[in-house]
Amino acid sequence: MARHVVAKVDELDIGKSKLVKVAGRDIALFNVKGEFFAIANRCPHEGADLCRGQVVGLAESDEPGHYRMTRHGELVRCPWHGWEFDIRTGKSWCDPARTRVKSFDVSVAKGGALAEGPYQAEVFPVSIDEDYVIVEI
Amino acid sequence: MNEMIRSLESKLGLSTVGGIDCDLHPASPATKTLLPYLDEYWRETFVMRGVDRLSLAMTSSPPRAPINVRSDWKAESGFAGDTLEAVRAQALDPFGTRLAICNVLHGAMIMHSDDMAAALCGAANEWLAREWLDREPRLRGSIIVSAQNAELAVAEIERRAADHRFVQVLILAQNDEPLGRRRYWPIYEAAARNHLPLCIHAGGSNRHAPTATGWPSYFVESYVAQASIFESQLLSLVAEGVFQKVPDLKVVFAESGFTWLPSFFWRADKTWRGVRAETPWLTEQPSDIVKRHVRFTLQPIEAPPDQDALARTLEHIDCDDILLFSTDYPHAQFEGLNALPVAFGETLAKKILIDNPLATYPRIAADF
Amino acid sequence: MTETGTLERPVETKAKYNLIDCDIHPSMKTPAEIQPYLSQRWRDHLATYGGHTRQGLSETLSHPRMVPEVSRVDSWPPSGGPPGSDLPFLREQHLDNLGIDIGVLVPLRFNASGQRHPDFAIAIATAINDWQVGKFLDPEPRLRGSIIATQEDPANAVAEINRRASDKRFVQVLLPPRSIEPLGKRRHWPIFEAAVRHSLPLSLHVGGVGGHQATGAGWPSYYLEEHHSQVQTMQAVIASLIFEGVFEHFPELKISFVEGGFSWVPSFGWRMDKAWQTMRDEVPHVKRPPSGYLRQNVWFTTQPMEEPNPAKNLADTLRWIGTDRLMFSTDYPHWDFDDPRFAFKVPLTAIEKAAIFAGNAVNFYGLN
Amino acid sequence: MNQAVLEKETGTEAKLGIVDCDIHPAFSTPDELAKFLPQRWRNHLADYGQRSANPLVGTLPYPRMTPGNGMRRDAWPPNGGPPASDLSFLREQLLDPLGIEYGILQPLAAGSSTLNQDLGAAMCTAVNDWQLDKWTGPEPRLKASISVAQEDATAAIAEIEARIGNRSFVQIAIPPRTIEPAGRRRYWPIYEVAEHYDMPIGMHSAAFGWHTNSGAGWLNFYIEEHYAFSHSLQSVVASMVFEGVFERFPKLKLIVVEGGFAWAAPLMWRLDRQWNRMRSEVPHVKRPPSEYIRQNVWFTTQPIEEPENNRHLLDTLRWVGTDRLMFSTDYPHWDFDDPRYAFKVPLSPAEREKIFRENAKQVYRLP
Repeated sequence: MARHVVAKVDELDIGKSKLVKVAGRDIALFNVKGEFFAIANRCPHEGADLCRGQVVGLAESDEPGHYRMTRHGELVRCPWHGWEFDIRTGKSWCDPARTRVKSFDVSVAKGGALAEGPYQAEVFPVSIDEDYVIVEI
Repeated sequence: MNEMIRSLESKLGLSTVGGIDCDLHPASPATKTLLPYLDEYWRETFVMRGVDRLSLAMTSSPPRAPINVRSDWKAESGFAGDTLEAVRAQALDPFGTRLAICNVLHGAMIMHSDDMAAALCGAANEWLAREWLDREPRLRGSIIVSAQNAELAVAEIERRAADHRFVQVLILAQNDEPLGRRRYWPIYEAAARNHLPLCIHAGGSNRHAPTATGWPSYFVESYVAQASIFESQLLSLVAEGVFQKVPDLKVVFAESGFTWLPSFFWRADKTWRGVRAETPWLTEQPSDIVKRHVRFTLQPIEAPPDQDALARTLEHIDCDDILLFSTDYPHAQFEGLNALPVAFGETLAKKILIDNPLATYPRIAADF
Repeated sequence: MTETGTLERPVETKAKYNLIDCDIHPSMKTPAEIQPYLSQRWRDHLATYGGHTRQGLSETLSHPRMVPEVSRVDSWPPSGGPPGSDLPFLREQHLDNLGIDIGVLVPLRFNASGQRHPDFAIAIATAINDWQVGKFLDPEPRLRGSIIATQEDPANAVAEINRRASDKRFVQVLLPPRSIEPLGKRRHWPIFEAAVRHSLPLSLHVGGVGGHQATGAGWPSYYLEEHHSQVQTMQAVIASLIFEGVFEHFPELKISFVEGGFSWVPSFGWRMDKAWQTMRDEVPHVKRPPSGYLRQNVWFTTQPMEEPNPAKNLADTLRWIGTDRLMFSTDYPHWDFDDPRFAFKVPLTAIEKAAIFAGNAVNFYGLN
Repeated sequence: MNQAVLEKETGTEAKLGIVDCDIHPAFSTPDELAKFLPQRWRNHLADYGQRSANPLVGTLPYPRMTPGNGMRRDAWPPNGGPPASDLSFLREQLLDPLGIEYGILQPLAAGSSTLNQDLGAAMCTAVNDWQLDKWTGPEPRLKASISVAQEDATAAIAEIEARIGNRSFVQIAIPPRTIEPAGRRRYWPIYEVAEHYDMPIGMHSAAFGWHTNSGAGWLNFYIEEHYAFSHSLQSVVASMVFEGVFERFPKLKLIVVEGGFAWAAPLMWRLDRQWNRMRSEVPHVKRPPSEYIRQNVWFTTQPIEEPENNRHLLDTLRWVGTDRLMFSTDYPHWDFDDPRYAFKVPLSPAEREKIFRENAKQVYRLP
């Protein structure tokens, strides 16, 4: 298990996503209300890039004809067939047990702190004063 | 050689003795026959208007078409099943039927006037009770209603519900609008409240074309199209959330065929994954909802003579609870007494003949 | 299921074509792109009156989809304009990326057959055909065109077919399944006659506005249902072609059904066969069991791929239909797109793959 | 009030020798048509019935208020059979007492709205043979209509060609509730033949058809259906004008039967007004719609409108034009108009002559 610096915090706005390549894997990185999450980029259905999907809330209902939108910005709809995945867990909404993408631990750290640990900053130089997103693989 | 054996096998049905026949058709009564069961307003105006002389046979099921009257069951009149004696001799006795549900396919259900439709439905139900159910203890009835006016349909259900020989509510497959829509929900609530499944039978109003591409020329084509209407109704009931709103509702599709179910499941489940946010009350895939709430009468079995395809189809459906035995008497769906092909196997056959009907019809189970 | 567990890749073959996509939807950067292909009179008409079809909304589909332009979210060209409107991006994202040797264009915009103004319909059909040549077929040799013909005006449809037939880049005649009358009716036969004369197959892509409700059960509420209704519409069209005797009269006619699925085909064939056996005296011109014509005259494209659970059940369906009847399609850039590498979740033999992904289309279109 | 008018009109009518543009002949028994049909279709009818795009097999979707599908109660022949099935009684009750010189048969049992087109064409042929055999042969005052299955223009034209030499036929009957609006080009081959032979197209209100009579959808009661007959006929007129039928076939004659006529004036105003605004959409329509209507379209009078104030009808007569109107009784239906009493307003002798006789004689080319 290694920790990879994948992005600067300020390059990914709330509600946005980004494709990052880490250790040969394609990973979709999301900023959900200031919190960062990483899931495998490839939809298990037909292989579309989840990082290009629409970030949406969860449509729920107590009974037919009643609509409620909850968990604002916490799901991603596959850009092709619209399957919804929980950005926090990688599980699909319709079939969470069997249809899911791998979810990775994500943390945020100051550039200064990064110099001390076993981080791999593959992509760019790290500056001490800025915040970075770190994915564990 | 294998082909020969298969073909021979296909002619040999499993025993149906002791079964519950969930789709049997006494011939629809002539309008004049219903006069004694109508109130004074309708009785007088029907005679004044000559309605009592009108045939209310539906274009969706011409009563003399070969599919609707099996040749060896046809009476002098050109119809079949028009006397209790005929039904006993041709349907109840030979199949060893323990109980049979009478589905009267009457034009009452599609008359334009809400009130006339309701009056005729009420009369036909009363006629069924007096002329058939009173005389033959093996018979059970369906309460026919016209779906177009839910208020009147509910009134008829409530009026008839005290008679426990009526075991379900019957409407036709093609109506003004898809049956999941909310205008129809009071009917479903009334049915569930009274422990009556809702039977949706092939046929309909033909107020609009039976296909999305216009009017077919031929009856055979229209008959084929009925299955397509059933598919649309099935998805409508599911998508509109009828089973969330009325969780106790059981629906029985009658004379719908069932071999189309696997492809229905596959497509509906797949599409649901992509568009379920449109109907967020659907929290499980359509096939699961169907398997829990909807039942299908056995006939017609639309499969090749080769029993393997039928067996594979049953495996694709993957639900032993879903079929209810039916002869669809006097419709021409099979030869001889071969209503239950060998592909079903003895275990499933028993479920289809007895267990599934009992699980579907609380009123039958109560006095079985 | 893991993220890549069931994905597989097509095997390499040595055929001339390895991958033919039978369903690509080209579009316009802006609606004004049509203008150079219209005369001033029709430009003015379009600007003033717009499209005028047999449905409620004039410029929008009756059931809004779940994504803009019905399209994959990742298919919007970086240069602007809607998906499918930018040839370089279509090449890059689709043709090059997937290694498509031949892609057949299926233009849907402006809906010539659905236009109620008969002369405007003709003008639009001609314009769309010219536009395909100008924008796509001239610059990109991998693409093929579809002849848009005014189905409701058979005489002009035939004239347009005659005009285009010499341009071999047009590989089929495109008709909408939802029409005023079922396709098999004799008023459409001149179109079939022209297609056979020019050795052009017909193709029916889901859609059209014939003025009829989207299902025989009525207008559905939700896109989930409307999407499913394409199956029933295709069934109605096939039943019409068979029962009106089209294939009996035009045994060489080839028709593909695009984007309507295929898992329903076996059970639909069984249903037609059964009904035909009982009622063939109504249609004496239909000489063979309906499923025989399915095997001889009809092809299906694969998208949206049927996805049973378990996936292996699809193997039965493929066997029942015949893998020689299926032609791969992506539906690019629409949301329910199929990727050739991952669409089939059941194993196919190398021969089956070669047939479905290219060989059948080569035969169907006569691409040799 | 009405009584005074009645007295004044009585007596003058009988001598006029009127033309009744709408008489409905009936079969004495349901199988009377069978002997004019080939065996194949007799068998077919026995098994499948005559299926149309309607709910009931052979029965009107909207039951009428009197038996026999809305008959005058006094029209049942003493010798049995339904109203207008017995020629001698039809003479006795209709032709003789009302002084009808010519009566135009409008058979309603034709195959025009039959889903099975081959059956429909066979039924049209049979009905045409039956009209000659049962009616126009024995009774020369009666004139026949060529029933055609209009949805199959080829078959329709073949039937017209087969009948055209027989002057017992004076019009081509097409019902208004066609698959597409009547003006659409699929029907033009029929109109071309009709114009060529100077045979009017008679469009009679229809209880069967491919669409509702009302654009509002399926109605609940017969009172609504009866009213909506006029709507389907208005649609026919508008469609034939705007599709350019009368521009393309300037000598074509269209007779609108059993829809009344008071609506014709406001319809013309509306059509003219909208044509003025939107003629760019229909440049093939060269003249104001009302001009085509005044040139190519005639209206039969029954069921005549009866304003609260009788004299208001005079305005309507002026607006529509008494040269466009042709009297009809609709015998033996319940909403029958009696020529002596139908018009509650005074007509000049010239107007009377035109409406009750001359217009029809010219349109139908009666001797």
